[in-house]
Amino acid sequence: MFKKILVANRGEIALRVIRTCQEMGIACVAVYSDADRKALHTLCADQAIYLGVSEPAKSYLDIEKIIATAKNADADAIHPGYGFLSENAGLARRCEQEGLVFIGPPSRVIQDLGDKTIARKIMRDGGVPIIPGMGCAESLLEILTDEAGRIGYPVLVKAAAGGGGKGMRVVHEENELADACRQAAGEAAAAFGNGEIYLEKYLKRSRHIEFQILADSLGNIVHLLERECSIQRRHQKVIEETPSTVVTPDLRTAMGQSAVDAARASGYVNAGTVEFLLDEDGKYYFLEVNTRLQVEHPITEMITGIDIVQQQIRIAAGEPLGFTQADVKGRGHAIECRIYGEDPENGFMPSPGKITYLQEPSGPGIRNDCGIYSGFDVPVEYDPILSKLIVWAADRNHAIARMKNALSKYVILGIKTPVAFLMDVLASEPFQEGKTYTDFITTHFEGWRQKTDEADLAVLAYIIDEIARPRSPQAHITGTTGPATPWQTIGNWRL
Amino acid sequence: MFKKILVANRGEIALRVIRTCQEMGIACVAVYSDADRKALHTLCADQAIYLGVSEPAKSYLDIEKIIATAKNADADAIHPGYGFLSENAGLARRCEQEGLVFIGPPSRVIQDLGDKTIARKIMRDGGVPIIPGMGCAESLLEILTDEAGRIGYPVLVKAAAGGGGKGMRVVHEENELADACRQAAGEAAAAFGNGEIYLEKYLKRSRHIEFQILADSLGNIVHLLERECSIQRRHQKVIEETPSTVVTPDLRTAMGQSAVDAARASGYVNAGTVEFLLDEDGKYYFLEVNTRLQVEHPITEMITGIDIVQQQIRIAAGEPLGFTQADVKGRGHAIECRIYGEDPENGFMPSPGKITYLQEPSGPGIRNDCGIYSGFDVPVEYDPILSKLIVWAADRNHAIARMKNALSKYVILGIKTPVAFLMDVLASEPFQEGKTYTDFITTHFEGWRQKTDEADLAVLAYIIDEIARPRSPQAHITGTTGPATPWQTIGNWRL
Amino acid sequence: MDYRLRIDNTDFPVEVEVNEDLQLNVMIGEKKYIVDYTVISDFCIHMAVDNGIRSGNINAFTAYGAYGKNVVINGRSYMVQDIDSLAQAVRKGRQPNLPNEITPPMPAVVVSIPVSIGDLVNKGQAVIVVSAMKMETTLCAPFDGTVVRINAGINDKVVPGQILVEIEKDG
Amino acid sequence: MDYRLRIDNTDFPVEVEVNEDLQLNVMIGEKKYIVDYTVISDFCIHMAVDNGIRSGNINAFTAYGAYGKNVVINGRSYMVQDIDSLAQAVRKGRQPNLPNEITPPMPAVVVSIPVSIGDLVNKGQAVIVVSAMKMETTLCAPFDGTVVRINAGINDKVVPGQILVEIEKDG
Repeated sequence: MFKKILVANRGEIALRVIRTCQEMGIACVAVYSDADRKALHTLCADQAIYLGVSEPAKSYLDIEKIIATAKNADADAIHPGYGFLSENAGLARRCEQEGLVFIGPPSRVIQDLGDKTIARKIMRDGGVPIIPGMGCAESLLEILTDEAGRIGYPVLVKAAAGGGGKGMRVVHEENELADACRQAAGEAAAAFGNGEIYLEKYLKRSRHIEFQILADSLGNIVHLLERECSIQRRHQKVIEETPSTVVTPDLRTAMGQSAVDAARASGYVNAGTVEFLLDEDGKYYFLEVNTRLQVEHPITEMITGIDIVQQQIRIAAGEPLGFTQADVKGRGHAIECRIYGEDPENGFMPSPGKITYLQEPSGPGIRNDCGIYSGFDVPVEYDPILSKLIVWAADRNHAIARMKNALSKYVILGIKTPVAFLMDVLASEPFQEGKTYTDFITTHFEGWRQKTDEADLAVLAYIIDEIARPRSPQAHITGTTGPATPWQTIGNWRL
Repeated sequence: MFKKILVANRGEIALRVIRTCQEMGIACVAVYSDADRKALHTLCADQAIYLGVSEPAKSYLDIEKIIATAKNADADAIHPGYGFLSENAGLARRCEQEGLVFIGPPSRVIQDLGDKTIARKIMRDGGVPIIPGMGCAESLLEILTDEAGRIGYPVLVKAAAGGGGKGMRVVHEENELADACRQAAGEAAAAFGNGEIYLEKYLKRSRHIEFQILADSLGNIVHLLERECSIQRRHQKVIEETPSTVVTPDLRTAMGQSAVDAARASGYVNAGTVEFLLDEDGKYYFLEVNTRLQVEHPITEMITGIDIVQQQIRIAAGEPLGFTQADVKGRGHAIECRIYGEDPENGFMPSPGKITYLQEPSGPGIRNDCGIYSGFDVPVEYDPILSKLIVWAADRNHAIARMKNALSKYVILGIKTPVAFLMDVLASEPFQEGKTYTDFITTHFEGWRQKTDEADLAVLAYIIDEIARPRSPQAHITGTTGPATPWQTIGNWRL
Repeated sequence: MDYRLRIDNTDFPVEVEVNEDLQLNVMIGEKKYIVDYTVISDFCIHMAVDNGIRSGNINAFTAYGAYGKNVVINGRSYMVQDIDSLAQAVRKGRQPNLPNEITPPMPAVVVSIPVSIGDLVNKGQAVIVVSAMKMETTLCAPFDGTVVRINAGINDKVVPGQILVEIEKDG
Repeated sequence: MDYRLRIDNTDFPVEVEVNEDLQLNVMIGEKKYIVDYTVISDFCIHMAVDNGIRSGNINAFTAYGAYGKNVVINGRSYMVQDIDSLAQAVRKGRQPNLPNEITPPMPAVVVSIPVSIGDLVNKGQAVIVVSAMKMETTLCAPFDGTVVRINAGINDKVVPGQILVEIEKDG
């Protein structure tokens, strides 16, 4: 087993990986940028090494810096988390060259599956159902128009190198096609340095169902059941749950087998996620493979009892899976709500800044994977995810009730969060009935505003706060956080 | 189902019950004494009603006040938690008379099982193995001496009305018997208002193994597997775990059946715990039935996925158990550490006082049932339990590693706690090997002192704190807690 | 004691007095509340609120922020402003984010500035792109005009209220 | 800068200086540490400690208490005392819990007082019983003597350092 792992990430996911390393008795090295000098992952790792300025390209995305830091720190392996370099075949390749273990699939697999059109070909050849559409990227509008006609409108323009909803456009009629292709290609070029696009059939009222897979280096592959991630905003997941309300045991077996087939067809090793779209007729189609730990992996951990990060590390160390498909059993129901720093009343606009006060919910069946604390300044440079609130309960209704209660106890002062929005989604009839399609938020919660029936209580609290406290707003703004840095402080002391 | 439940308790267990009520959509009423005006249960319930002065007899132990408060608040039912009135047949009887539902067994069952000698008779008649010993209480020394001779030394002098280790003495030789009986009777009279004693065989190197049972009012009874609670100080449990390292599947089936037999023999309804001693030969003996929710119930919840408080409420409302013995399956391993306010370097002496700062551990598989917060003043009048740290993991080794890591992240400033002691117990060879007998602490940890190998770090922290902070100790002592009460504050403002 | 408070766009006239039991009697508009409270910490106030129907226990969390007092109750977050001090702030010219000015909607980093000083721009034309938490936002010209000043450079951190590009109206 | 600190019964002579990289050079006895630190909150300090073998990241939690500064690191709790200010406190007579005085070992409530003023008591005889968190502790006469004062009543809350019963030594 590894002696030391470098965690090439930040925030809640870096902490998640650090925790498992510490429990396994493996030393862990955090890396940090200027913006993250006081970040929790910097504080909680066994060792923290400075990478560079806050700009991602000069710190968390700088492959050579990460490699050099790992070698200097005598790390055996690198865990990339999600985002940043986690799906970068270049980092995996450099690790392979430098004798470091990349905790993820081989670089070739990342590269193949990172190109959507190559991935579609691998899956088709492996017998995995794919969405009707083109086999390779195309730039000629004439050919794209022909293909769109053949596929049938509505079609989806997608970036071959895509991800995170960028370079994606729905086209309902032929006369919209040219513009959509141009915009998508431009966006893709800007986001991924690759403007290649292709067309797929657009599936209306579909659900996003994904299967967690684990594959060891000896060829053993299992899936850890499904996750339904249909509740999305800007093509990013907001609420995930498992099991899905619509996946029957038979469908679970079939989709699970397809997920395992997908892993086998691509030569997959380590943890990954096979994403499918499920249409209203119960037909499912391969969407993509995420070749990394998924943000929503905790809900699978909650129902299966399997620590996915620990499995990733064991697999990367060459150990065989210690269990078979028959050993994987789901128990109860788990839901995750992503707590972003954003304003749901204002187009989910980012809301970075200082967390004046934080109080996390707790109790039976509640897990909060959290990367912030009272006094932490949420940087403007990185992903807006603050924490992931996860609940487990014996059944879906109890899980929903538990999540609503937990959200109502979550206190984050200083920046905007979607806590109240999430409470309303969970309480809504379509959610409670399991009518969770990918257009859920636009259909049911477009232009959402927070209810005002308890605003009087906020007025009372304002007044009591005025009456009960000394009238020095400054004292409140600084809160419990000492603004001192070692330099300032030592400076003063030397005078 | 009930509309409103009064929780006749305080601290972490009141919060535990309140959480489940809130998740079930049942309103909950907290009661509080003077010392608990700012206690978490007072703050977090839907409604909080003042009971009286801090002295337990005039607040939490005052049956008529509790009954009157429940009726005034329009509560349907009373949950007694553990301790206080939870095993008081009088409260259960008064509830029955007043048309309130007591969430626990019928008063007659509490009364029968509360008398150790009657309980022994019920169990013997019900085919449950009991420890060799006397069938009824006795006060004549002559008869006690004869009985001790018949049982064979060492014998245990026990209070008939006993509990919590009070009125209990181990006697190794006949000449110690008279003194031990006198002391035990005196202690029992003082503690329970009943000085009756009897003798049992004393089992050396035994383990404390208990089975959680659930019995509905329709006669369905299941057990929820065992808990091993051998690590004790002053006959009070400190660490509990499930499964036990020595309970084989066959033994589990046999003991579980005995537990169900015990419940049936006593006419049990609701949740309860059947305690056994297990000797080195694998023979087990009935010890007692705890006719209430047990402090350590969370470890059973962690491995079975069953919310015991929710089951208590459902059973009390007359619902049938929704599952059978075959549905009860344990998964993984759970450990609980009780965090008392006490000083393990000084005979586990109580340590009440102000919590200057609290930071709770969190992460996958970690649950902290906690009754304190930064700034809370732990009262001198009540039980020293501050919180229960519970971990779950796939196997015992991982659970131990997780617990050690969680303990090392637990920060409680202001009062003494056994966190460092617990870390050492978990790291010890006898614990890791599962050699957990009821004499564990006296055998391996008598006169424990905290290791000093990291004391230099404390010195460094002291110095940095001096250098980096303004030199006003007062600011540190008050911490983040506003000392204002509404009366003081309004008073000032009126001037 | 009187207050005039605002949450979102709703105004709340408030009258407060202390009653004989040392509780607060609060009138919010026409509604009357009787409130017992306890200060729990720097950020938490416990209130027992009686408004005829007993509504019981409330934990309120409060902190001052840039635009008012942030109050969180039962998972909902409110920005409560004192209308009187707001008015004062406006008189002092502190009101941020006037509609016709090019200022970021959140703290952000400047990604690109596709215009130069002296450029003629049309209403709706992109003049500066900022990024926060990996989301890019394009700020556009509010009217036809000429770029007269650019107050930020690429990679600068900018905040709401800061005017990034100044445009002189045509005509 | 020099300190003389005490933890438990061990003394730690300390010398501190700031090096050219603005880190602290700390000598504790013969051992040398180089420390970078960051103040995280009122109660938390982050230290990167280098003592030759890189020992890395430490989060230390500190708060003043009645008997010194409480420091928690890696689950262990230390009471760190400044010997110089301790000595001062003793001169001012603030040192609590002298062996020959009858004072509770923890904050407690008085349960019973089985002696009266004027009683002759023997060394080891129970003179007052206190209770904390449901555990009773009996305080006994430290020597043979006469009870001359009783400073507490039943149900009184008492704290360490408070003399509950005064006994005049025989002879």
